[in-house]
Amino acid sequence: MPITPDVLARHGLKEDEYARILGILGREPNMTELGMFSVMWSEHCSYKSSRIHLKTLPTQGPRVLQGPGENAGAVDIGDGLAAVFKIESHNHPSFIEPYQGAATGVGGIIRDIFTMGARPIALLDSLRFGELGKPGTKRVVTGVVAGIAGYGNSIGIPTVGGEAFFDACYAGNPLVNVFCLGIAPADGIVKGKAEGTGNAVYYVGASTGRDGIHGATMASAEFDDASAEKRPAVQVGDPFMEKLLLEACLEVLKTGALIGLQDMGAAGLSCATSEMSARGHVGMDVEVTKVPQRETGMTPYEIMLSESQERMLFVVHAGREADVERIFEKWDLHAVCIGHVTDDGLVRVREHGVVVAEVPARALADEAPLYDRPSQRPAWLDEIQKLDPTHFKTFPATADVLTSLLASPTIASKQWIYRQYDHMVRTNTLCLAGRGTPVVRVKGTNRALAMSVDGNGRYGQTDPKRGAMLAVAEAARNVALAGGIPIGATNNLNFGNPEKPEIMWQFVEAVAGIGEACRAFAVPITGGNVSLYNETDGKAIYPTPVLGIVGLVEDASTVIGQAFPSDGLKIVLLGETRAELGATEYLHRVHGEVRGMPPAIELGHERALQALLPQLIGAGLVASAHDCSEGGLAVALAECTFGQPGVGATVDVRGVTGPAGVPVAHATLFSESAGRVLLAVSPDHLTAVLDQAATAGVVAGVIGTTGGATLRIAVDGEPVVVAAVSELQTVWANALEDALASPVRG
Amino acid sequence: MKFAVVVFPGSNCDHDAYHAVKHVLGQPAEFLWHKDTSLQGADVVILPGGFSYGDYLRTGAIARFSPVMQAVSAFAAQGGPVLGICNGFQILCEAGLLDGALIRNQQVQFRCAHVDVRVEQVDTPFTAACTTGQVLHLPIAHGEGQYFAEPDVLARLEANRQVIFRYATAAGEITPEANANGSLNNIAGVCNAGPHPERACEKVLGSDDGLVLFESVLRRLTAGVA
Amino acid sequence: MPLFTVRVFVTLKPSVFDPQGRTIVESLHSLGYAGVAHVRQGKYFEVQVEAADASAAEALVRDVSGTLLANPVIESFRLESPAPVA
Amino acid sequence: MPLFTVRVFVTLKPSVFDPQGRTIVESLHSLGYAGVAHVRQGKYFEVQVEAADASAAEALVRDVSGTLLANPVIESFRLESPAPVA
Ligand SMILES: Nc1ncnc2c1ncn2[C@@H]1O[C@H](COP(=O)(O)OP(=O)(O)O)[C@@H](O)[C@H]1O
Ligand SMILES: [Mg+2]
Repeated sequence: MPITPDVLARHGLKEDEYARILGILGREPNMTELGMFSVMWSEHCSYKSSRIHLKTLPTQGPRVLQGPGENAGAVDIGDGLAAVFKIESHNHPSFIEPYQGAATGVGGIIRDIFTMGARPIALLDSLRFGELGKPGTKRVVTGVVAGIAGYGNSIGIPTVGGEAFFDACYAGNPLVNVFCLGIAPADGIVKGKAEGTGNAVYYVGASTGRDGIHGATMASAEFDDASAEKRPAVQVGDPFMEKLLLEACLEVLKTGALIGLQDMGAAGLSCATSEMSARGHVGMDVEVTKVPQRETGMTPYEIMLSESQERMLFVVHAGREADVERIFEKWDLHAVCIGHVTDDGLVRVREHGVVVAEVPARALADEAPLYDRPSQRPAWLDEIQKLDPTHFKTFPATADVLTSLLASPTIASKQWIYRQYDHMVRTNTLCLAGRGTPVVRVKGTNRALAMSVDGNGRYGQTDPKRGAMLAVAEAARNVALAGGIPIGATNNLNFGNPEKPEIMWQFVEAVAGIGEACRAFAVPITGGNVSLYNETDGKAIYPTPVLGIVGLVEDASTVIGQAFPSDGLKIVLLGETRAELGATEYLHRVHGEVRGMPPAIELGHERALQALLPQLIGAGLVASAHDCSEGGLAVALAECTFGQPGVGATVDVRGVTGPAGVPVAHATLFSESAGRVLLAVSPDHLTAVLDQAATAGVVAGVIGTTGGATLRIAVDGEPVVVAAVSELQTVWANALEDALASPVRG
Repeated sequence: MKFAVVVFPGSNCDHDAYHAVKHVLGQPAEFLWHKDTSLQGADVVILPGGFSYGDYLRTGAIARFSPVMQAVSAFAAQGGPVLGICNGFQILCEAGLLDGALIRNQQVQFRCAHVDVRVEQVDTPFTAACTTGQVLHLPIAHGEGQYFAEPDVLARLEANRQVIFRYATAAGEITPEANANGSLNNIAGVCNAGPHPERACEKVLGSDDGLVLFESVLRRLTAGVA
Repeated sequence: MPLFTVRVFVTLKPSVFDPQGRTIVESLHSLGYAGVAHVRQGKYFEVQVEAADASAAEALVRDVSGTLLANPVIESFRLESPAPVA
Repeated sequence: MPLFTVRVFVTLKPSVFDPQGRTIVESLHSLGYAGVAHVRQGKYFEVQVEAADASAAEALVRDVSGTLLANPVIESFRLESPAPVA
């Protein structure tokens, strides 16, 4: 087939990219080779628009065992163990087919973890959907949640937490980001690397079908009506197969027979052969007819590009093949030798012995063009950063605002979601879903790991750099709330079309923000994922960087939750409240606006908080801890009262003044000033807590006392909220459920 | 007292059951492979929760044909204690070792939560250390946990006092609201069980009410009543 | 030996409540399909077998259905006659 | 208005992988049913609708199947002709 502009366009390759391919090969590629270049040089696999910026992120630290570049990152957690973790998106597939798109997303990130030699022990999901009342959203929400449940529950890895945020900008482009964490021996981290000429290359797991061909290029293109035609790219997840694969892989790794292994995810066999070869500076010679196939008549092109799920590639020490085959046979799985490692740096593909493709591995894996795409600050930014009295419409009674915020899907209880997830399997979950920052214990040690995924797209939209910094700060703060010291981060960068200078600017700003915050907190980035082209009909989502941070809890027995556990405790507010109503949930829900500047971030204060919290909690001085995020102080206080059973509170806070005309109570209670935490402290420990906060340089004040069945909030002595905890709790507990009650698909 | 935990392809609570028996209870425990044909001298057999064969087709449908199930049936026929947890319960029903079947939850969705179950019978190996009417706080995690049996079978189970657990309120009342999944007569376990006691053996995990099941069988067997 | 396709339908017995069917009816009503009175959900299998002839194929699939595809406690099944695979 | 029953079969499109079918075949093989070559699992619905006549019933169920019973991204469906409910 001649390579016409039309063929190139269908492969998502630009003219100059094709010229580069011609230069590398010194000849015209055949179709199989062109297909391999097209998937490997797609944005999804090559990071061609993002790579030069990602290089600026801090990736070093004393605990880092594996930074970016492998299937997942790893940090040392003591006791000879490593935490292996990463986040991955499956946004586009989840819009096309919510259940399978989300399910296969879960399958993919789990494979990234166990290919590193780690046993996966926890999942978190970070979700963004359109407004619940709008047509179509319910289908996506119910499908995505069921898909995550369907895969995670079946494979037996608990989904211990996550977040869900609703905004119109995600209506045509939901975000499904899944984080997975596993535990490996610190000296047993395995790499996706091929080495040693003559060593065997094994294909293991599910057989190959025509599904998902061009999935990687799909993830790198905007949606439009024509994308409907790409629909056959939907893949069906097989969690049972992956469970067997997981057990078999971990068993094989113990034998020492493996040199390296890699998941065949995006770009399938093309990706696994070229990346493993490139990392080890070797080549591979593989025979496609040996690849187990579940459809007849597949061409080498299809076999090399298929994205069938639940498959991996192994490089096995010559002479140790029997160990691999024996274990895979025990688990009733395929393990087929399809070729061997060579020393010429080429990925050579044969069909019945005849070479059908021959490409330098590094050309595919490392030599994609890198773009320093033009970036330009959007002209509209000045306008939306403005917030003045005219943007505030009416001012309902403060108590009514609180009720309305508690019913906002973004703030309301996520029980409808997490009760569909098995969040307890593996018996490690110390802080059950809904009770605070997710924490899993590390069996065989006294330690535990706290994890959080966070990001607020409205902050990103109004100031991408600050939004990104706030995402880092919130995730780090959340792990600190469980007594964890932040030790490593991963990130998922969800943005629009990078070929538009305004989007590129947002991206560059956000990466700079993540870098600055991570450096300030000394939290290294050990990996991540970039999802671009999140646009529908030319309209981009808000810039949504999602940060996943892991915190190390030294003593698992000290972990606390967010709800007030009993009466008579002092409520301490750490951090300062300023009148910061820009980009808040309040501004959107009550006044219908997404504008203004997001809350300011003080890196020094955040860092001090991240050190202070684990110190106080580890010493047993604190009974509960919760941060103020979406909805501000009033929402955070209300959430603290929603224990089992609920415990009320009486609080009086000093008012702050906002834009002219905005009631002081609104400015004070619904501001989303960052760096604030609510603690419940027994009177016996109060002095110690206040002293340690002062030493740490963290502003702390007693704002009230727990107890009773009522939440009473006064501002400057003036009561503004007096409500039965049970009534507020009912509103908060039922909002999401009511909106989603009847499933849309049987 | 030797416990055996059977591993079927897709079992995912096998390690949890093993951990509860071995590390919390401090008893010898071993895994049995689904292709094993002998129980290797086990005194108690646990069929763990999870998704054997992905729960494709029906929960427990394929696992019940595993070679090890013949040995389990023979062991049960001689009065050997077999605890089927969640998927294990489903496997025992599919195998005909227990009456009835578990069908899709009334809510259709998967449910993971702590629920309360009332102990109905204490003269079984797994509830001997309980008191009648005692309420246990145990996790459930299932999509197909709704117990079904034909009316005559149900009547016989009730008459023979084979219903050992029912979903209840915290105060022990049997109400429709307390029924976690729509099970007939709120049944949570017939002589063998539905929730996940192995996940409720340590206070740090939210409840240690499940321990009593394992202690019961220990007590029963060490007293030689098995 | 020739190949036959046999279609198998597995349905819940009438005495067994079908939560999926009920949920579908409720969703349809909320979508405005008032005319839908009742839905029962079952399973459908296309089974391809090698057998000497159609009646052997049917016997084999009947056996397989009774053994594995349906659980007689809650389900019943029905076969269509075997169709030779071209 | 009269009641009709319409049977609907939903199957995965041929290009879509069916892990359930594969698992069933493999387990049948290990049970000794070597003659079973292939299984595809689908869904089966019995839908009862009120409609003026059989063709209206069919149109309604076709609509419902496309909207809710089948997921057009990965599945296709087929109806049997409506049968009046006695
Ligand atoms: N998509 C989700 N999946 C699982 N758990 C979730 C999800 N969304 C929220 N949760 C859980 O619900 C609780 C509240 O979440 P959120 O409102 O984001 O709280 P916060 O911002 O205070 O962390 C947490 O325990 C969280 O883990
Ligand atoms: Mg949050």
